Amino acid sequence: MKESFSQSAGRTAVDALIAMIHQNRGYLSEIDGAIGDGDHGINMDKGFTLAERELASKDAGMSEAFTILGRTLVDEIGGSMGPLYGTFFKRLGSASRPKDPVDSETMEHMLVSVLEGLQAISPAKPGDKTLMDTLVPGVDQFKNARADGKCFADCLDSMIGGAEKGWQSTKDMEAKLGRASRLGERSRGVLDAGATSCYLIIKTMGETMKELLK
Amino acid sequence: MKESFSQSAGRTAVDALIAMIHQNRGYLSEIDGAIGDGDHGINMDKGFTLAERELASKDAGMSEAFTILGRTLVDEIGGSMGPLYGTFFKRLGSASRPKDPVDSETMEHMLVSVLEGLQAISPAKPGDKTLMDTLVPGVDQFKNARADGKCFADCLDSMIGGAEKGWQSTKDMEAKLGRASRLGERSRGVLDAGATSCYLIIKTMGETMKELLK
Amino acid sequence: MQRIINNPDFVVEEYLEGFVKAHGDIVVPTSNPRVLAYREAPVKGKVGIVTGGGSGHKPAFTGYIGKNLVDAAAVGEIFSSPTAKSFYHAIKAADSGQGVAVLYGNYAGDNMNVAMAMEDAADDGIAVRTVVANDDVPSAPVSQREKRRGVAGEILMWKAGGAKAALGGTLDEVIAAAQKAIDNTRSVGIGLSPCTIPAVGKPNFSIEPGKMEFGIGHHGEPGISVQDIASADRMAEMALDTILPDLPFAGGDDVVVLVSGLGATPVMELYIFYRKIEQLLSDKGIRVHRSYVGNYFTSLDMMGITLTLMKLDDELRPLIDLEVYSVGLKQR
Amino acid sequence: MQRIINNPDFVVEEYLEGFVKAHGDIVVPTSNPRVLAYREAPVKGKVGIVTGGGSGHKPAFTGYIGKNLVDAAAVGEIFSSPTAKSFYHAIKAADSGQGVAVLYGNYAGDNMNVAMAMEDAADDGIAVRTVVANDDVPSAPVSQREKRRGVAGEILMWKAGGAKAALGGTLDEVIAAAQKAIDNTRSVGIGLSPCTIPAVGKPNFSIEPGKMEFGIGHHGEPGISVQDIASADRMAEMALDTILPDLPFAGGDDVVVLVSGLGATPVMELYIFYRKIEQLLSDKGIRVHRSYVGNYFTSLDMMGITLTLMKLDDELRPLIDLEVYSVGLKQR
Ligand SMILES: Nc1ncnc2c1ncn2[C@@H]1O[C@H](COP(=O)(O)OP(=O)(O)O)[C@@H](O)[C@H]1O
Ligand SMILES: Nc1ncnc2c1ncn2[C@@H]1O[C@H](COP(=O)(O)OP(=O)(O)O)[C@@H](O)[C@H]1O
Ligand SMILES: [Mg+2]
Ligand SMILES: [Mg+2]
Ligand SMILES: [Mg+2]
Ligand SMILES: [Mg+2]
Repeated sequence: MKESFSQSAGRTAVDALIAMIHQNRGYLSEIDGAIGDGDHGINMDKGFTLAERELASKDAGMSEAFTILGRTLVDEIGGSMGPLYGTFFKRLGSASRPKDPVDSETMEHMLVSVLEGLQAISPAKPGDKTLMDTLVPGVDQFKNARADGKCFADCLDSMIGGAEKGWQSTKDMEAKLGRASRLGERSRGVLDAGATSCYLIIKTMGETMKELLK
Repeated sequence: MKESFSQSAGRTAVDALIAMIHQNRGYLSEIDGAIGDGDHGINMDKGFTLAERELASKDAGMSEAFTILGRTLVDEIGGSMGPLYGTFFKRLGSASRPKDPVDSETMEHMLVSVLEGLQAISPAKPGDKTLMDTLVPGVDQFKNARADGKCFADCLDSMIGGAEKGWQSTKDMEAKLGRASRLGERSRGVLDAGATSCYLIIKTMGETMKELLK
Repeated sequence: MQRIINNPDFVVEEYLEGFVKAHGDIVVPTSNPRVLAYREAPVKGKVGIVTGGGSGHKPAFTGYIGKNLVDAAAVGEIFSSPTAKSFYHAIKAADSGQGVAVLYGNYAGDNMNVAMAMEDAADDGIAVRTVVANDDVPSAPVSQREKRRGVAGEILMWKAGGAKAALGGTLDEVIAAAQKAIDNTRSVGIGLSPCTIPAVGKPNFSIEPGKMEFGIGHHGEPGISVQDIASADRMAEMALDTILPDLPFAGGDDVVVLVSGLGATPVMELYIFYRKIEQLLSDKGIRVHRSYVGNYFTSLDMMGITLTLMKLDDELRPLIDLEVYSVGLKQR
Repeated sequence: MQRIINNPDFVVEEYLEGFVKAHGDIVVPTSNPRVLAYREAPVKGKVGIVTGGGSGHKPAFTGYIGKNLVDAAAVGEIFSSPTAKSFYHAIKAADSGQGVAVLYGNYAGDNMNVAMAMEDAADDGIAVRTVVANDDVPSAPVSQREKRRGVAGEILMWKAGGAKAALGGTLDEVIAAAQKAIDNTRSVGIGLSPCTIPAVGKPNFSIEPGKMEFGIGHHGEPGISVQDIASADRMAEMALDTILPDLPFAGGDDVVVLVSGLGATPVMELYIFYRKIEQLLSDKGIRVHRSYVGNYFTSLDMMGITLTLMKLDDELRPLIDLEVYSVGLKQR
């Protein structure tokens, strides 16, 4: 397995994310419908589609593509998802910008930057039943795997595994922030929409990158 | 059978009318509910109750009582019923005022005056499915009986009979005026509320007067 | 029934008490609890303007009492004409000796009660003349225009009459201005869901979900048709197709447009509807001099919309443009 | 779903187009279709006043653009915060060089987007300060007042800040006036039936018929309790019992009262509610300096009501009394 991929190759991760969001528009809205207002997939698809159009005319590498995606989400979605996922992708872009090729040290830098960016604007933490329940363990497992000396591809696997566990753990949580918190106890027993989209994003990103390391 | 009664005795007709309206509040509203807005009994009871209070403090004979009842209905109910029944009773009062005792010639004068008063303010005629479907045949049958030389009590019977037939005939009519006309064809098969209250008024008045002629 | 009321039999009394307390800068009570007057009425030297009608149509009718508008209003039970006595007391409250113009809507009860009130006013030596609003196109063919109901066009009639009076018009001039205004006004309503009268407790008619009633009256009087609910743009086309040929309005005309919600329709949707109206009028070369969009003449909690157009000429235009200050309409 | 719309995904765009066409005497579009501005903005020598929020709350937010009130407003999707870009463009539209006060409601999305917009404005050298409305008592205990949501009290915050700016206040003075206004304001909402977002097609939460949700937020955020629907008088008592001790308001105080319907509640009922509010305040020796009763801050077609009280002092009183002219609020 290789230990890095080029910015140019890494662009495919962004394209894969956009495709994944298109495919999951209905699924994400359905999940949001149980304890939210049923539009999470619609909101994400709207923003990612606009970003797709922006990117179509550009020959952008991974970092630039992440930055354009992030800025589009900030500029176009509004609500909470615009700033949250907008910052998510802008940070992926800015933390990786000077690096070509991209290795696991850079990836860790990217993930930590995302976490810091989100923690700076949202008080959400694990246990609140939000996308942070997916993101925090995902980032932690990547860092742990790297500290254990694992290869880039294995670190990505650990990241996906941590994210999946965190995502599934939202099922029995009571929502503490956002619309679902209106339901109190009744928000248990259903997965969180933002945690779901975050898992799909981390999974898609991780698996695409693993392909590039083969 | 006597051929007249005193103004003082005739007052009981007014009291009987008020009692009858109280008793039929629910029934009249129910009828109005089928093709109207379900408040005819409420409207009538409200006005007659206010008149009852006015009359309680007065030692009024029949004509004065009819006049007070009519003025109260005009002053307090509004809508269409205020002017219509207000005029009805004001006319009964003004057409009989100078007469004591009250005989069948006076009664005919009273009924014709009521008809003229209503026809002056409402375009409703028999066949429109309103109180006129009860009133017009009731007045006609009283006049016919009197022209045939019948006694006062028998004229009252004819009046009641004509009114009953007219009332029942509203069942298969299509409403042409008022709220029920919104239903067009669908207003058939149900009696009209105003025609019903008019029948009960004519019946109660007629039967009370017949008692006074015994 | 999800209402904010106390005893359903006293909704009108209590609403009037609250209204007077909330708007004492414009409206005052009178000796008749069913008559409210403009704080400055009767205005010396000015023809008095009176209106009245059933409750449930807020802001109509008490919401249009105010400067250069209505001087006194008679208030009826929900969807019922006020009593003759109330109209008479409103006439007295508005009268400063120049005569009184009673401008009201064409309904059986109102016609009867105003007629009776005028008799009593005549006994007092007050000169009273009337104009009866009949702007609702679907209620009768144009050949029987006198049978049509009065709906939101009444507001423009009050505006014209009120302005004429404020500018010093005589009783005859005020009546002529109000008559010209309503003669040049056409309206149509579209109902989407019925309303519920508190004392009755259930809707007083029905519209199936997924359907709309085109040409509905504002007590639920039957419309021209019940059909599948259309898009806002299609509703706008249908509304103009009904109104434009009826006057007729034509390219080159100057108009006032009034779009009113019927009570429960979100105001956002009134603007979506108005967007298409403005576009269609523009396509036809009809110029919108002034637009009013909001809840101007409602029916309790009915969902739906009404469209009113008035054709302007050089006499009516300044009357529409004159400032007014009332609870339901403020214009500088 | 009985709505007057075209494509549910375009309700906000189309409503804005219709709104601008209907009210061109007050409001103008900008280069950003999600930002509307006051016709006279930016007003030379005056601190700019900006607000913004999700659609569906008409007249808020665009309805408060106008003279001595808001200079520019950022518009979001229904019940969603506007984008950072929209807030930024609103700031630029309002800025005449004296700085800009962004006065908005306390919601997670709005907080994040305003913060991002301020960064961009700072890059342009525009001085921007904010006040976050948090008048909704039921959303958090008084010890955590900074967590409370902003509801109809925002209007009084705009009134105070807008007046201070119009009277020549500096940015710091405008912020201080708006902050004092909201710090002295308390609100509570009572929900009777849910609202429906067009793109979603069904109610976004539920209230059982016969029940009321006391303390509800204006996107349907949970209240303190769900209970059997009470009389209007009892609702008024409960609302004041929640609000009065929280500031606290006391005998001898001078207050502004604002009663708003939530959209579908007939306006008549707002007056029935206000009647009792005025009576209870009078009983407690609290004087109502000014009252606003109507649909001032709605939630699509929700049935229900909100009560807002603001305690006045000698600084706030003239700010409330200054004239304003906007679509949703006109005062002379
Ligand atoms: N303050 C917050 N911090 C982090 N995530 C949040 C916050 N509020 C809401 N979320 C996330 O947003 C998701 C809902 O997103 P979406 O449906 O697009 O927005 P909305 O709630 O405005 O309809 C929730 O599932 C949750 O994960
Ligand atoms: N123009 C009219 N002339 C005569 N009678 C009428 C007229 N309009 C309505 N009515 C009568 O009124 C009755 C309904 O009365 P009521 O329920 O008290 O008033 P509303 O229709 O205002 O609810 C109808 O049954 C009909 O007989
Ligand atoms: Mg959602
Ligand atoms: Mg949403
Ligand atoms: Mg009835
Ligand atoms: Mg009735």
